Amino acid sequence: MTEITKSKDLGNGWVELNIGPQHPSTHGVLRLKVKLDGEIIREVEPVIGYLHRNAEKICELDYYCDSLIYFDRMDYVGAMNMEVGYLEAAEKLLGIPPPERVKWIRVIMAELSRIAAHLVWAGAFGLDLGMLTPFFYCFIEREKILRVFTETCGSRQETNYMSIGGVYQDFNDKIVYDIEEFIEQFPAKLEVIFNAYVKNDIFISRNKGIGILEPEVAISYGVTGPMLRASGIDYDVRKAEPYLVYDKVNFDIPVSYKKDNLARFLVRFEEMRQSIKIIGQAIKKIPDGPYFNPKAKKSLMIRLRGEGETYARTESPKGEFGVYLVGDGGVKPYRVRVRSPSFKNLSVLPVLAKDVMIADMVAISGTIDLVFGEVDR
Amino acid sequence: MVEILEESRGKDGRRILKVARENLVALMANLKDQGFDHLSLITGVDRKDRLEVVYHIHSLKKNEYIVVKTETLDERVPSLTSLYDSANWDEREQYDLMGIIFEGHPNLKRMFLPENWAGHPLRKNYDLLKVQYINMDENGEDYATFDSGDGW
Amino acid sequence: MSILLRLQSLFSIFGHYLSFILAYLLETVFMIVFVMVSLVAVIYLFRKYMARVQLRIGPNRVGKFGLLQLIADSLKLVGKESVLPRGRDDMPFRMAPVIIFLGLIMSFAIIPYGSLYWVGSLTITDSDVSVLLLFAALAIMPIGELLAGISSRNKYAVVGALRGVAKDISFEIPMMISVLALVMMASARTSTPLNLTSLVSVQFIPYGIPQIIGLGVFFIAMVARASYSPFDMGESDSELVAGHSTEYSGMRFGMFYMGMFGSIFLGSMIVSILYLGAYNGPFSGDLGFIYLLIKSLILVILAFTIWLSVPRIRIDKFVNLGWKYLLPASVINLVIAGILTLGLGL
Amino acid sequence: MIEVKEPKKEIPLIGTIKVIFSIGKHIFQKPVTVQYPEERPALPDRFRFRIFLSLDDCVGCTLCEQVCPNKSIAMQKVERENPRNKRKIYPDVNFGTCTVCRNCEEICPTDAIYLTNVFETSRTRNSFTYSPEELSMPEEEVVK
Repeated sequence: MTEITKSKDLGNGWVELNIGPQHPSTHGVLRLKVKLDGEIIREVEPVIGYLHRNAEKICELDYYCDSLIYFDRMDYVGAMNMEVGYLEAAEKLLGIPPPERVKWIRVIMAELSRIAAHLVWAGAFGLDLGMLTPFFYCFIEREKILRVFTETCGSRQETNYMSIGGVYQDFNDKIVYDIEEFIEQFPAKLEVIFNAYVKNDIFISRNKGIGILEPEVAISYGVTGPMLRASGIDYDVRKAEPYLVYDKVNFDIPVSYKKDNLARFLVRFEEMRQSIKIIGQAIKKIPDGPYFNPKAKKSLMIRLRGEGETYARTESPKGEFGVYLVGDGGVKPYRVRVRSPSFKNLSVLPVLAKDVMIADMVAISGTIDLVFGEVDR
Repeated sequence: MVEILEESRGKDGRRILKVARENLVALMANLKDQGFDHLSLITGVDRKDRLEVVYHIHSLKKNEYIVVKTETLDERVPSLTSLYDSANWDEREQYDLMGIIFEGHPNLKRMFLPENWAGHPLRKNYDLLKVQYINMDENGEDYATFDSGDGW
Repeated sequence: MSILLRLQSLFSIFGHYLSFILAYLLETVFMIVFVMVSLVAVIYLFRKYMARVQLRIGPNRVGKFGLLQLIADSLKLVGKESVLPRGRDDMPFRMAPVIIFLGLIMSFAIIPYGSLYWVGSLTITDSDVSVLLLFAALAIMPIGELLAGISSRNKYAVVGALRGVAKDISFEIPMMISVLALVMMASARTSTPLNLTSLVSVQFIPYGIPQIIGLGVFFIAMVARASYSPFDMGESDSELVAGHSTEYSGMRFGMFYMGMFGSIFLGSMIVSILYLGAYNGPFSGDLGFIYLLIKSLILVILAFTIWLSVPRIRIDKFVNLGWKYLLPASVINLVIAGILTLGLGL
Repeated sequence: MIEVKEPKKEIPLIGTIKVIFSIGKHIFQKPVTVQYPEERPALPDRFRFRIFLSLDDCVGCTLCEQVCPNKSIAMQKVERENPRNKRKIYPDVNFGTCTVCRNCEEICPTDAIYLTNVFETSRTRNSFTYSPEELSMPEEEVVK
């Protein structure tokens, strides 16, 4: 039996504690090296890389059309947004624009996927705070969206629905009907979940004024998405640099100036309502036409050659998702670089979780909305 | 004013500025004063004979986007951590996967991989056939080995 | 006629002393069986209720409606290896679950259960100071939690134990003050106000009605004693993994688990005895036990619903709540009880 | 741009009681659980999992092997009379790594390889790979 190593003495009575990588509230494999002064956290150092697969290298070794499944597995709760992000870059690089109908289909699928991703976050955030039940209501709703995905493309979560220059299968009447039915019944269910959170005194007291993120800090750390908007900056890639057909639909960007946990919570819920609004408009405006670009069908799939470099930005559920593609004229990309929003959002945690209690740090890391497939790639 | 070697437009219509490595920090400080407050992405590209480092910056207020490129032959590039906080993790990641040494970085450790991992995976000459195994030592820190024997 | 005397008369052929010894032994066995069965029932109820609130089905594979699920679970726990951490403090580590379970059983022994049709009174121990005994027995359980926390050499466990202690001292005083108000009210009517049986017998109207504040304070204290959400800071699973019971496995963990569910059942029983008139009701001579069971089950369900729908309160906010709100409220309650007793002669 | 407002402040405790009540009310709703082996939910039409290979149509062009992102498909030599497949090579599929991306179905020039909606393909740990003959059989006939 070996000697038990004594705990490192940090002086001033602090204790070093490892939270994670296997821990119920870290949403995967985040490891936080925490220095505790009693209950109060003095220093946090996130350690990541436990889910690292180096998707960028794998994409370099594959054809342009194959890389898509690795993007599915980055933000695996909102896979469609990742596909849109990659295809925005790849289609520009390869010079294969999608037909008009495909753009509308992609908008609908991306927004459905955004709702699905936010629902996962909403449920898991409740679990972080110790609220067991809303999690199930969120997942019941999410399951309806995944059912629509299954009907459209045959897979539930890692859909691989889109392909370069089009989508894999066309919409039919049943899918349109199902989506319409979903967006009709969803807002009422969303209100039930929303009220279950915000009417709760304890929920408010756990979140109001906790984890204040100043806008200057947020910009300097490259924070984007709902976290940035909750700090009072109305920046959304869908408005700032419209891709697909986001300039043809009418929606608002939710902004809050309160900068705390509750603001981030409210912004995400408002985003879900706005997504419903976008889907409602898009499903009516969908034009007829082909659902793929014939230049990228069948065996032409693997013969696409790209040269030069592109960078495409899209608004994923977590924030600004960017893909930087460099091609050297071959059938495989020369360099793929992914700007993952969760990665940047996580880097602000040491600032947010300084001098707060353990319980607050769990709530703060819950509002960052981490998905580790995307942080570690 | 900083000397810009080359200015062009990418396929997506973004402005690309190319500067020498020595002028990088000066140019970035200049751009930051002009309102480009958001360092979005740092990318290292292995061009086989040289390493290219690409910085994507944009301005939230003016909604403009600029790509800044610089090149290095000896893997060394000045760090931007003094200007942007977001450079911290990005530079660590590029050091980890690409082997670019950012001079002046306060905490240049590997981001994803264990500290003693051999090689930098995104280099074009990285040997994919050499399998490395990750183990955990007494203190909970990871380390990489080439033999699979003592894994848990 | 209590259950003890009945058993004693059954064994009377063995002589006076031996028959009493046998009767006590058999009674203890009865009680432990009752505690275990009610624990299993409460856990089953909880799982089924939680599942239905969350729109699931719940256990339904083992036995009809999953009734045997808990038997299977406990068999699994017994059969599991109990892993002992290397750096533990051995004696307290092994004792802690036993202490918790012992405190639970002792508290169950003191409760007056009322009477059932032909069995007569089911009360096990009758003492003139059973209120004091009950709260003394209740105070044993936190010791087990504390021992478990500091002996298992785990930082999560230590923080959990510290939280547990901070929680305990912040609600015990308001709880005892509200009990004091009860005893004060009862002392006007009975000469032995510290006896639980006479405390129940003087509740012509349940004390929960004149002492609604006391009822609230006491119920919150009982939920906190059982470390149920929102007051489960000591073993909050999303922050401290499992708090003081992090390092436990096998049947030792099962004891903690049973202690948790047992104490919510116990707490509901105590609340219904002290405030809701326990076994009082029409035909209480025949159905008293049933009334007690129904009242405490309603409270248990209420506690479950609170667990399922409320997030965890932060420890410093709970300490605030205890000292700034519960303590003044219980003092106000005491004053009201005094006015009611002395001024109105209720 | 819209600014999200903080929710209306409730009287302390009343809001919490409302929440407890609204969540407790769910007990009267029907559970959504589908108990899988006994009751089977209706699968959507386009649901796909198991890869099926028509040996007669396969021309051995190896396109599916090239396009498979995980290298789950490898070509195997099979002694079989097929005038269109001169090289006598057919794909086998490792279902342990297959991600059901459907690229092979998309690229196949003769539609020889396609996906079916069979999904109960449990196998032991070391035999995820289906040989070309096994791929061409219905799932029930495959020896696991």
